[in-house]
Amino acid sequence: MHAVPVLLTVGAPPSAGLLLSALLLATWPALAAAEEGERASAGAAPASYADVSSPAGAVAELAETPSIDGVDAGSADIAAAPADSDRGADGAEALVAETGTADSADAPVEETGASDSANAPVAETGTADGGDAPVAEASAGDSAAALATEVAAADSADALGTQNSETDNAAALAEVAAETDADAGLNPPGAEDAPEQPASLETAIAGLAERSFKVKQQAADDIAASGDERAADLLKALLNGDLYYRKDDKRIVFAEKSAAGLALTDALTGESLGEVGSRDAAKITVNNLMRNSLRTDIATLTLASPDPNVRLSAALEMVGTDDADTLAALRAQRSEESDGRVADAIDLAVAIAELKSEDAAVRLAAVESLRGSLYPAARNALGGLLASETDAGVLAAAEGVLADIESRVQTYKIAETVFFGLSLGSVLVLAAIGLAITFGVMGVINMAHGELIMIGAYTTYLVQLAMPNWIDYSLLVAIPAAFIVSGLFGIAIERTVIRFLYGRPLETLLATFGISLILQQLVRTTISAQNVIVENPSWMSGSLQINPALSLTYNRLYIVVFALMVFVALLLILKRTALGLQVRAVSQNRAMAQAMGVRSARVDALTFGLGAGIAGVAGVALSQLTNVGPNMGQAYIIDSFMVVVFGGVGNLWGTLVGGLTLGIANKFMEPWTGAVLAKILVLVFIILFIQKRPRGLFPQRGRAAEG
Amino acid sequence: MGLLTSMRGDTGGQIMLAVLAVVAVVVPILNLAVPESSPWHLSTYTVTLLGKYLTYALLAVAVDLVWGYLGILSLGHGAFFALGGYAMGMYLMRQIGERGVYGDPVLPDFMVFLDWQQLPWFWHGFDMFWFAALMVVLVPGALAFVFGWLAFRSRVTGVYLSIITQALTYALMLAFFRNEMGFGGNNGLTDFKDILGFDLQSDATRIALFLASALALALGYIACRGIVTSRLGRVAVAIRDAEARTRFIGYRVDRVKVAIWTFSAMLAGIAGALYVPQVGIINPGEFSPLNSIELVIWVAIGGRATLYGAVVGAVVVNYGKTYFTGAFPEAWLFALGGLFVLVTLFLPQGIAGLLRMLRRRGGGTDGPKTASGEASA
Amino acid sequence: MNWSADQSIELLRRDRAFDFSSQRQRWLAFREAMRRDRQFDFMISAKDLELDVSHGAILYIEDLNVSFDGFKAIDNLNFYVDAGELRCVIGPNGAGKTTMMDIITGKTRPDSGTVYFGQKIDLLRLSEPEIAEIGIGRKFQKPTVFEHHTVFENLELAMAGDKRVLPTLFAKLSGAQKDRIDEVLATIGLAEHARRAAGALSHGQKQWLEIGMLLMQDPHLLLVDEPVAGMTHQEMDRTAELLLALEGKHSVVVVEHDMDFVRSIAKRVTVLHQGSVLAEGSMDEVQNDRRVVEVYLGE
Amino acid sequence: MRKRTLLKSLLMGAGLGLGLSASMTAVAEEDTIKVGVLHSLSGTMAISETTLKDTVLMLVEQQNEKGGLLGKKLEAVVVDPASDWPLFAEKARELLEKEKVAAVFGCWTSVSRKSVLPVFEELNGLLFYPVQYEGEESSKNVFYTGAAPNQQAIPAVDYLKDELGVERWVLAGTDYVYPRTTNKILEAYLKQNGVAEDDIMINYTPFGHSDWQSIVADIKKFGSEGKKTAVVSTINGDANVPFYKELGNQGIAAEDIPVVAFSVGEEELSGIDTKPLVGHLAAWNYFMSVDTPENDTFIGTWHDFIGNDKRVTNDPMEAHKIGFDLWVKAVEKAGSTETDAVEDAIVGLETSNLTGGTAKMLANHHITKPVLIGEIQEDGQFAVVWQTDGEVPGDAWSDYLEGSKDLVGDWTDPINCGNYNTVTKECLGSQAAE
Repeated sequence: MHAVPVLLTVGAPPSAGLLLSALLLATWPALAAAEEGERASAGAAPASYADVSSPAGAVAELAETPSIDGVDAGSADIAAAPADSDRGADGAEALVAETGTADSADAPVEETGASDSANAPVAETGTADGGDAPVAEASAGDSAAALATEVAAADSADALGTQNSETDNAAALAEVAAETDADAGLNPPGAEDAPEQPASLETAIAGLAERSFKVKQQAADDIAASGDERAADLLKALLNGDLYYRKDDKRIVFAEKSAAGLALTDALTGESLGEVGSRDAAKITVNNLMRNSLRTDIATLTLASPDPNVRLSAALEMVGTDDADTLAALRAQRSEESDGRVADAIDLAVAIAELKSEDAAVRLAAVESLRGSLYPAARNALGGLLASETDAGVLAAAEGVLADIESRVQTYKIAETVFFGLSLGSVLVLAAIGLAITFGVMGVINMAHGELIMIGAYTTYLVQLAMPNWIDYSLLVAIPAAFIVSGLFGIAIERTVIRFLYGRPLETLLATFGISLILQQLVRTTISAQNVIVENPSWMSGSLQINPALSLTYNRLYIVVFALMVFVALLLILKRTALGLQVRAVSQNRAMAQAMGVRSARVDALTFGLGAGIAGVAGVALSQLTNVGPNMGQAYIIDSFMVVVFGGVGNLWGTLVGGLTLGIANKFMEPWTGAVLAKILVLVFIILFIQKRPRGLFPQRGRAAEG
Repeated sequence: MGLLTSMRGDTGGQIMLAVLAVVAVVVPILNLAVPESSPWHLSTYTVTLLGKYLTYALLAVAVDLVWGYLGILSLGHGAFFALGGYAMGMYLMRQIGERGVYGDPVLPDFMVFLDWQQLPWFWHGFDMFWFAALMVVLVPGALAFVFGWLAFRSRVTGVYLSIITQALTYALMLAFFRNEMGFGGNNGLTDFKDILGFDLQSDATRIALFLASALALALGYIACRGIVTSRLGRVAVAIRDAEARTRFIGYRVDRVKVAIWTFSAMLAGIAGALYVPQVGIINPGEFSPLNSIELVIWVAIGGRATLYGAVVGAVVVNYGKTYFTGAFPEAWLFALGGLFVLVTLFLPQGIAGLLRMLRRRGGGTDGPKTASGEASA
Repeated sequence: MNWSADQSIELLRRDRAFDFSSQRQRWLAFREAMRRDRQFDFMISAKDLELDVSHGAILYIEDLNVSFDGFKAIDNLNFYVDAGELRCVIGPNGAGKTTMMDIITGKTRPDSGTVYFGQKIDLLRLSEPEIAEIGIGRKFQKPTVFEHHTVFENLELAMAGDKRVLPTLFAKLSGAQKDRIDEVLATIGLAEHARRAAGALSHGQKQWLEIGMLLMQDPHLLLVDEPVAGMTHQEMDRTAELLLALEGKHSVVVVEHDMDFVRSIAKRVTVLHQGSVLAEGSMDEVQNDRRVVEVYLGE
Repeated sequence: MRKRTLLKSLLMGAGLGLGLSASMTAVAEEDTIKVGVLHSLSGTMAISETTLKDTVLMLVEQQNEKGGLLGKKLEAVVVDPASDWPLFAEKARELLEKEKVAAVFGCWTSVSRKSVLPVFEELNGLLFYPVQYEGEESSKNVFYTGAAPNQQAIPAVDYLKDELGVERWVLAGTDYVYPRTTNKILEAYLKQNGVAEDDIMINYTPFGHSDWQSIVADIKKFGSEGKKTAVVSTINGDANVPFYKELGNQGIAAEDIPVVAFSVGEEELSGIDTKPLVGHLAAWNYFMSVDTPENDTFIGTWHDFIGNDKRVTNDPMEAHKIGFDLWVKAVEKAGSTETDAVEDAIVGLETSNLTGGTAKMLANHHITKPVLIGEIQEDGQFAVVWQTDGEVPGDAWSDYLEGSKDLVGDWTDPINCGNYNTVTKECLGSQAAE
């Protein structure tokens, strides 16, 4: 961070405009060319544009990495606390840009240096120390700045010709080492030049209405830098896309959807500006780069937030920082931190920083405090340490801790794989269980099963259309709805076609195959050939973070549970209810059942309806995982048959166990074999398994099964 | 044994062969002799189309042999068809030689841009037609033999058998989709130039291929007919109707099954080999389980357990497909799906059954033996 | 598999089997061997094992045990049949009659015990077709004939002879074989139905057809399961004659519920109960046996 | 007489085949110019291709309102190859031989194109192929109005590398030729730019792959090792929804690991709940959100034609528009629809594309296109965050592949060859034979 105060003191005001043009330079090579024209400093530039396909690419390539390393090492020499690479780099580049004004000869090169990711640091400083930069830092940073210029210049020179290779960096380092002190003394004046003052919120915010993301980002950073208490809310609004600007006067506003279109309130004053048509105000779009820096900005602004989750994310954002002030802030927060997870995160951040300490004892302590931490950052930091560490004791400790972490991570990995297997398995079970009724119990080779699933999924879609503002509850409605709709389709199919085909399973195969074609085309023509959107309710998205190494996604979690619920329900229906009894009777001996006065026609219809309904319910679940489209049924029909047959036709337990087994087997093979081969192996396995157990896992017993 | 004697008492078959002969004579004339201008001219498009139908017909016969007479519902016969096709495709690929886009004398194009250095072992020999021709029957045959030997010895029957045949073709499909396999992945094998030195695009070659298909169908038909009329054929039907009983009177059921199953697979392979040069591409899609199901449906529509029915079914369904996809591109699936449903509901014996009914009207007594709809499921 | 001496003997024995023409055996044998290799067939053909009944008995069942998940269907059963004998087996349902037949014909494998056909042949080592080949024929409780074949074809298929794949493919009916079939047709009284599909026959006719198929197999031992179920009295009498006619040339085991019928044919009767022999002897002895009466009338 | 009924009915059956001959020979009426539409309306590809069919119908209608072409009305002939590759070849033959169409607009997947290619070359027809593809092809009879790899993949990677500072790369794709080739090109390109072997992770999945748990977990791990990571996705249509859903659920935000997709456009997004996707990228040559008058009118007419202003437009649609315009211009220039005349006329012609530039038909039958990088927004649209300066000419043969770096396609004299080796100065392959 030491480079940056200087950037404020020296750089900011004069260089603002230039920075801006430098930024544009990166994105719009056209502009770049123009600017070159103005400056008669074609020196390096043409070459650089010449040799790479995308000009912007070339520009950015030029001064990037080496200068980073340069400053890093350099500031390490000078400064009390070392500068972490990206901060250092930013500082350096910003400065480069600044000095660019002084020395026009290498202007293009330096601008390119500035161009690629310059301005985050501006924000950093602003927030980190609201402008009271101690002079010591200034001079120190200043020298860092100066040498950065050297480095940038030196390197960009190399960069033109060759790729940035180790040797370049080495050269850079050497230079840095040589010239540091000299430069440190040479140009102090920069420090006094500009009175430092963060851009005020009002001025900063205007930039948001611009079209260029670079400008917007600059504006956002200025906002963060302003140290204004409204900043955090503004930035959050920006991040969430609630921030609009009025097209006529480019006034920045909060907007909410309203009857007329949008209800606006001024972003700064908070005064209501009434409603306007949705055309009159435009959302301020943000891109990845902005989101990144926004998140960091917000984090620094919200480290002290009352909400522990906010604090946690803030702390995690800061993991890996070396910035003394940030660390200080963290330590301060740590002392009054109540929430355990946040405390851990903070400790992690602090420890990782301390790994770089000169004092071996401190490093050792840090290593120990990382023991058992599952955060990837911890592993990476330790890994890094192993490479650089000189002190034997620390080295040993680090290795030990790392090994310990690795082993724990491994166990969680296995747990994860099992979960993946289970969830895949339960999807198979869901898809197959309806078939276990229509095919297993009734002996109907129901090729339309997949389409019944599809109908269930489309029902979900329609339900969501019907209740757009209640997405979270839509599934609760969709499940019974899908059951009924698919069930009715099933009954219709049974009454119109299948009932004429009992005892002739192959005819049922042909007929239902025909039906499946019809249903598909029906959906294509009535709804659309395209996939349709089925939204995930909020409670289905995201994942349950058990620890940094193991998290289970909610939708999968729910689906595993759901599959089991469906299974149990079905089991109860078949074992406990009168219908179930009749179903089993009919399936075992139709004639006898009829003789006993079972109205087999009705039972058949209901049974098939039940199977179809379950398929529909499965459709609801699948709509949460995958696309809903006319072809979705095809994707599951074959797997479903595999599961049912593997488990043993006519045996629900078989379907359950079969499905889960195949799922888990598949997932354990995948890492070794890859997805495709895994599936193939599973199929081969089924084929061979059927050789051993010609009637599946749980064969049907008794004479009925013979023949 | 005199195969032709087997045609006795098979009116449907005789007529089918007669029609086939007529077509085989008329088509070349209409295509080659009749001038373009004449309304009677038969476009090469149609010839190729008919050629394709004939190979499908042969495939259908192969399926009917195992399903209609042996009671094995194979949902994976497409696999044997495709394997035969690939064997032929590999030969045609090798024939391209330097005319590939990269001009590599040995490697097919797809290997060049996946920059493979030399030919995988299983591609060797396919530059020779006789070898390819041998593989066309051996590869499907061998696969069928191993699969059958396993499955039938351990007495896998009914839907279980059907589903694992499906698993077989499904697994093969996924495998052939993988580019590492060295069969061109999803694109499969295409852009063929010529066969045995004759340009594939020329009308003469197409006619020749068409005639070859017709001949293959005729021979295949007669051979199958020979089997089903032999005592072995009667044993097969016996197995279909009462497997255990057949075993108790001393027949090695598993071996009878393996033998006929393997033969059927070889027929399918030949059909595939004739199919590829006519449509000009073979790719893993041919392995898709849905294809295999569809071809069972041809047989069902034609009339199970009547070989000529299988032929008729294959031609009718595919003609229907060609016609509908052109005539009502939006709605043809309704038509096709509807056809399947209606046939199963109202023509359980398929078209052949319909014909028999007509004959009965005419006072016929002896219908050919047919399966009850029940396969050993 | 390791080639022990007697296995090679088996091979040699096997050769004899395939000479129908009775000349140039070796050459035929050699060709057969080749052909078998082509068919990847390493099974020992049981067809040529010699049936040795020198000790009088044709079927030895000793210490036989079978249980289906817990339930003991056959409990330490000992049962012997003499060559040429006609034996009736009776017993209440679940006594294990059918199970016993299943074991003899290789359909079910016992948990323990031995089943020998003559002195030499261990039936437990053979498959159903092999058992059929060595001359054990079976008629099922529920008449199973090939419904889509004509009566004639049913008999043709059952006819003894080489039943491997290729021979079957190229098989032709010789005059002698035709005569044999006609003969059997006459015996079972279905001559005028020869061309009808078996499916179209009446229940009783099917029973006969099945017996006819047994005869065509020309087995040493016939296992007849409930031959007269669903027959009229006349039909029953004819069946009785039929079976009696077989006595002497063949050994016959009849399982039947119908006591009158049993009395009409039986010399020796065995009563099975709960999977083991309850009583054995002439009809009268058995009928007066107290335990038998208990079993049938008691509780 | 019994025989006769049987004979009749059987002839009926077999005669169906012959029956074709009559219908085949029906000649097109003279007063219209037929335009073939060869897009799957059923089967797996219908999802993407039906839209293109409608697009062509719209273009034809527009042209007829303008008074047709050469004084004749245009007539669109639609057939359904049903996502069945051999059927594509058959239908192509039908269009060219039976329907005698002047040009065909169609195909989506590479395999369908490969399947019809020999037919078009044999019957000397015209095919306009509107989808981005793997390159490595230049046929006399095909015009590639979609992007070649150098018009999509490479600029996108440059953007990630330079603008987002990405250092580690996951190349994830469906296992077929387009992803394979694209990834090979990218791998070569990245290595040239000094990316280490183990900073590149390549992963292939089958079509319609729906269970992404493990793979996404791997990507997460791969990305958590300190360096900025991005996923370059050539995952094919259907598999994308579950992929993105899994990304979202496993908490991989665009800021952490951005995914840049080459096969995900507005059409695909219209089937996805885009909230979790915001910030992920796609590289195309056209976005519906592009703000130009041409685009506005195009979208307008599209909505009027389809009668639903929810329907989106996408890149292949623009490609068809460009292709169609160029064809029309070429026919007018040549004064006939005769294939060779059109082929000669069309090379070098220019028409304005929908993003404010111009598309020029090059000698290798590819066109010039701008490359746009867009970020997915909540409304299922893309916000352009980067674009090339001017158009990039399509390169049939990649410079990064061993086999083809010396090849060029040039259908103008004197070369007149789809795969001309600039080193050996000879024309390779089939064209050489002719």
